[in-house]
Amino acid sequence: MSNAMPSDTDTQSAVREIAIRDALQEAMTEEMVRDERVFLVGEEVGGYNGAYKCSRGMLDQFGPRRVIDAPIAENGFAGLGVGAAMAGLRPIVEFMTFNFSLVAIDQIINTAAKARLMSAGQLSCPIVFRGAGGAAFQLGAQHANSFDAFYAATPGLIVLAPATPYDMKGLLKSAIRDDNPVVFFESELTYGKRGPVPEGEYLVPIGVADVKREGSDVTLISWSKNVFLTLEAAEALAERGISAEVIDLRTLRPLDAQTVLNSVAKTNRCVIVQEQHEVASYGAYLAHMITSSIFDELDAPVGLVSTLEAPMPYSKALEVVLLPSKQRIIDQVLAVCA
Amino acid sequence: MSNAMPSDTDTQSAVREIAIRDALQEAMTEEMVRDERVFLVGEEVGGYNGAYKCSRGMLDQFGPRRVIDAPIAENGFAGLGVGAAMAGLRPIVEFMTFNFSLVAIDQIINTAAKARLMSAGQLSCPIVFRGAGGAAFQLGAQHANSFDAFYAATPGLIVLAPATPYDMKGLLKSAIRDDNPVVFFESELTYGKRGPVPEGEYLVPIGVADVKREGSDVTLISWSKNVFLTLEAAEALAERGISAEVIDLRTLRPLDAQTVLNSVAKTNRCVIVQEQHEVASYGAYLAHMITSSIFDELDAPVGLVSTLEAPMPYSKALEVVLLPSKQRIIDQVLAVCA
Amino acid sequence: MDQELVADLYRKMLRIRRFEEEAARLYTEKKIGGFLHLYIGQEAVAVGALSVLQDNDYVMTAYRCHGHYLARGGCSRAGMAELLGKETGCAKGRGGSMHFYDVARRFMGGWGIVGAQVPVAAGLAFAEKYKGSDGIAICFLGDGAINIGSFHEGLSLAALWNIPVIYVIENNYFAMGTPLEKTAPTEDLSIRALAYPMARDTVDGHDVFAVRSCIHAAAKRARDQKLPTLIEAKTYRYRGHSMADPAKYRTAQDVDQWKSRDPIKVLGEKLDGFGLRGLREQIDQDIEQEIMDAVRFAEESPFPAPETALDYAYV
Amino acid sequence: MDQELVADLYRKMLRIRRFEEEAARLYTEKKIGGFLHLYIGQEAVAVGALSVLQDNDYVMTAYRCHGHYLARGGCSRAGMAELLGKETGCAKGRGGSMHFYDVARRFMGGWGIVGAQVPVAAGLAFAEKYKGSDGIAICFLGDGAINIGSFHEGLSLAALWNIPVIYVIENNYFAMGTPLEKTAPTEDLSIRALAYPMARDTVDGHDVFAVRSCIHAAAKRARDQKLPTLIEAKTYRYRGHSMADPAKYRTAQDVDQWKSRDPIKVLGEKLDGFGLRGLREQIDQDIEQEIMDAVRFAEESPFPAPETALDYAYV
Ligand SMILES: Cc1ncc(C[n+]2csc(CCOP(=O)(O)OP(=O)(O)O)c2C)c(N)n1
Ligand SMILES: Cc1ncc(C[n+]2csc(CCOP(=O)(O)OP(=O)(O)O)c2C)c(N)n1
Ligand SMILES: [Mg+2]
Ligand SMILES: [Mg+2]
Repeated sequence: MSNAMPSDTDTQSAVREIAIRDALQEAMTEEMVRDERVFLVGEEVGGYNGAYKCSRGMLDQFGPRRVIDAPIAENGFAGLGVGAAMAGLRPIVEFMTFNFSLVAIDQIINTAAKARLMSAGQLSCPIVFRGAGGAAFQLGAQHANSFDAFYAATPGLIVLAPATPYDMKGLLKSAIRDDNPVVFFESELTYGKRGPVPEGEYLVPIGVADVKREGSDVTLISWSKNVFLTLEAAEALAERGISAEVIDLRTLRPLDAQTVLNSVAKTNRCVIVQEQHEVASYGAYLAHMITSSIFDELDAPVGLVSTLEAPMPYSKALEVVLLPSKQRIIDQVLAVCA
Repeated sequence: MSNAMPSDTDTQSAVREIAIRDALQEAMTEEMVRDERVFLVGEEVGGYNGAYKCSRGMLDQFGPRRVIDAPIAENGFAGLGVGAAMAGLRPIVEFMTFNFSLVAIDQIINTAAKARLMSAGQLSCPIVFRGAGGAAFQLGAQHANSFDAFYAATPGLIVLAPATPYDMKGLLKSAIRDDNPVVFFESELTYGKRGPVPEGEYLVPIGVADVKREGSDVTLISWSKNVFLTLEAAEALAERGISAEVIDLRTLRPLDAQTVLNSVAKTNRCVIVQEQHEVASYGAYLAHMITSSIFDELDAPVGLVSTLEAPMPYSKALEVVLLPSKQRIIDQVLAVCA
Repeated sequence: MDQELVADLYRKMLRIRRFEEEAARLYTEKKIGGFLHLYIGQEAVAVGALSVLQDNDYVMTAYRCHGHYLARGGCSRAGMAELLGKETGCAKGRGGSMHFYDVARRFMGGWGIVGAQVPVAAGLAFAEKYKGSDGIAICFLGDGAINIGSFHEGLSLAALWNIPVIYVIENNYFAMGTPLEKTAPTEDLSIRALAYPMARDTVDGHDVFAVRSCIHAAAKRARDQKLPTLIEAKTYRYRGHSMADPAKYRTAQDVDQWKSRDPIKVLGEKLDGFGLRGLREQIDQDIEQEIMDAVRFAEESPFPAPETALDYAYV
Repeated sequence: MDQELVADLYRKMLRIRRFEEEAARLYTEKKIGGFLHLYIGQEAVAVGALSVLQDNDYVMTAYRCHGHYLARGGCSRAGMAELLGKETGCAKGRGGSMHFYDVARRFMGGWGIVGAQVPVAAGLAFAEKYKGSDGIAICFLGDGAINIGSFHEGLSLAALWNIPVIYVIENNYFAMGTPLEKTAPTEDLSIRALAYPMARDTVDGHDVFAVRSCIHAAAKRARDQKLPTLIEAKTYRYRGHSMADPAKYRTAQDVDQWKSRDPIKVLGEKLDGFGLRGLREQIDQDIEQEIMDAVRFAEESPFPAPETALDYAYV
């Protein structure tokens, strides 16, 4: 499957380019039209059309019963969403960014994720928690957290981290229809990113990674906005004669191990690119999964490009040092291919 | 250094056996006698002598100014502790268990861990967050969380997870004296566990792992209460003629990579035992760290014994299936040594 | 006073009491694992409150949940089996003492993180309003829960969005070993409602009839006006916080004072006073039989199969 | 009225105003990254409040923090350099606009998670009481912060433990694009204090003298009786939530109504009325010079060296 136009279950015709914020808006709007039980709650989602304009026009279309501006009370409205889901609705809870999910994380991890098991299936919790994760430019330490690993480490949750407008829309629709609680990561820096999204309805399946670029020398794996950085690095590597395959995980939990292992078994080398500190990260787990599954197929240990180990400083002169960069990916690939 | 009697910086003479709860009580009491700025706050720490009796007699000795019974408001009293630390005190904040730290985690991760960097060193946050982590017998899903990885993944924090009474006392004293925020994991199931603790004062240094058992065929690595399980497994392996070295990490952050790598470079095989789900776990990170550091020294991929991937069911018939067990450690070692 | 009603309330309260006395016994016999928090002494609150609600109303509480489960009509066999971690339990042994469920009866648990159920219960009620039903939600919490953030956020949203939910603080004067005066600066816990503001009430939780009228009024406010209420029910737990707690922080006298007007005793005497001693003895006997049957059922039931350990994590 | 005091307050408020106007300009020139939240319009609150406090009192606020930093005496050069992410900044470029610090002056930041500073500030005050000093803490927060759990927990502990802290809700009628009526069911935000209960007050935040007396009373209560106070200061931000917000959710008229009694304008006119136009012009000129010098200083300062990127993560 190529970067240009993935095609999981789409059955549409025309293709146009839209921004991620609009892809998300379409996903939510279509699902709300389709299913009366779906509603959206979060800060600024209504009158302001979303802090990042991901719900433009939705208050006008659906009214304040289904598009609900919440006060700043993340534990409260996340918990309320969980209760509403248990009572048969299908809430979409927007965190302005996932930095603020930390004050609601108990409701996600201890209530939503565990309700089904604790009740032996009597309770169902079909809820989507969505919002931007990771750093944007110079927002400082408290607004630059990546909690991918926290949620991906939690049994009971589905965790999605798509990159492209196409995947954002298709996966968000799948998330809304899923009967499990879903954590859905977006990125402040890519809401304006445009890409092909067909007019008609389609879904992208949960749990399926996507090969965004084919290659034969090394497998690069990433998710969320760093897929774009990784693709850029792959282009630069091509100029040096290194053919990189790029896998976009799209789903962190459940991991599509097969797609990953097939690729690494072919290339025998792997570099993972993540915007997370290395310790107890998702990428380190992925590296271990690969290594322990196909140890003998690896020509070199799996490489990891991560955020460096400090809270994020504000100054741009420092922020760029901590975050993964094209150069660091290239260096890591060269090391792995040496 | 042997399991029986570690001796980091101890200068004492007599040795006696005491329980972990008393080792912790001694550590806190000694430090409070030594330094007027140290105080203890948490639920039940005073009048009740601690939910697990780790602060027995301390209210009597120090009075309600320094041993403070808190209402159930973890975000509140953790945040209050952080502020007090910034203002020059040295709080010990007890979470009845770390399950309940989840409602306070924002204060730990976004305030305590980041204060120093965000203020370029103007703010200091010498605070210890301590309490029991992990599952006890049949407490159900919400009371069986292991958040080791969440805190170990957070730059700005020191994370300690000792096992023995000796290490508990020595490390807690070091933690209280440290100028960084420290997360200190204990275990409900081992508060009554007894072991040698000298009469005199000693410290165990932060950031130093301990070889609790020497061996030559395989390195077993663990921390917290699972060190005991791992030692049991090592004994059983000895009967089968497999000589296992057991490393007790004691500190998760900063990791003592050297001790780990020296051992694995010697044994060429490694199994990590953790009470955590595998995805995005500390153990998987450790496996990756080892693999990427000494890939060529490994005769087999690093093995991992983890909690299985579901919220913890209550029934003992199921709980034992999910948790690491002696048998699973043995099986994993046999696989790695095959 | 309606004699049938008295008999019914007596029966319901006694059923909880006897269920838990047997549970306590099984716990000391080590047949029950984990924590066991008994509701003994507080029965009039759950029974009174739930006796005036509808089938389409939701009920949610904290970890001290056996009483609410039974008062809502939950099966004693399934409850006892749950305590023993059996496949026949009301959560197939996955939940345990703190996490009873009977979702068919809209008994939504049984939750372990203090205060966390407060916004969740608001969500249950929110959903009923959203669907246009006349269902409401009732949420029980301890006096220990009034200082935690989720309590505030839940009440704040309930007031702001006119959510038909009733919050009942079961003030039993202790949060584990901590007496109320250490955690609440006033005697009147319902003043927490003034902050939003929200309707409030205070009731003697040992008086099952007072509880009924108090909840009835709140339910009417919720159902008709879609407005929340915060209620403080003053009550007492006769046992320790959990079976592990010897409760040395209070005297036998303290406990006896509350026991002297024990709601089950009071209603039993009322029945006798009506000249219905025969009926009362019949009830006693029926309950005894039901609970003993529940114990037998639980003991004889199988444990969940090991290979099902990961079941129910996902759909 | 003390003419010197008027001149001093005028100077302090103008200093904030001009600092931020220049910051806004630098932001549009893309010299400042991240978010930039301006305090313009609210100056009388920080200046009035901090003008009656002692050197050993702690000050803490949220991300809209330039005003409080400057009102506490923070250096304008270091502030401007911080905005530009320079090594000479008040947090050496590590904090940014939302995270100013001047710990030597007990200005403790500058925090980004709404409400999280509430318990932390209680801790600062707690520490002073613990040490036996007469220091107190003042903590500013937005109207948007009154629904979050940490607000409740912080106030609850402050009331319970008699902590000498003053909480000032700067009610500027908006939390980002959300008008107050959508998030608070009443006009009087200080009723949140009734829940604990805690002393409370309401003040016109555009009246710097009213702010002074209100805070003076609260500080006395804190210092002498070790009691907390919750204050609502009604004020207004003239600009958008941050530089990214066009503020289309209100009319120019709404803003003009508040601007018509702008506290800086009012005090300037008062000075002129005293016949002190010369003094006022001198102040204007001094401030202009200071701020322009700060801009120059910031622009000319070096960025932190890349190899220091991990510094200050640990001791
Ligand atoms: C957030 C949180 N903190 C701490 C605990 C541990 N804990 C369990 S019960 C309890 C006391 C609760 O008292 P109360 O709310 O009065 O209820 P009661 O036990 O009296 O029914 C505590 C502190 C918890 N479960 N959740
Ligand atoms: C817990 C949390 N949720 C959401 C945000 C995002 N956010 C930043 S400022 C803000 C509005 C705050 O409004 P208010 O408290 O009135 O302060 P003001 O901006 O008016 O000074 C929001 C929602 C945040 N920083 N923290
Ligand atoms: Mg209680
Ligand atoms: Mg505001």
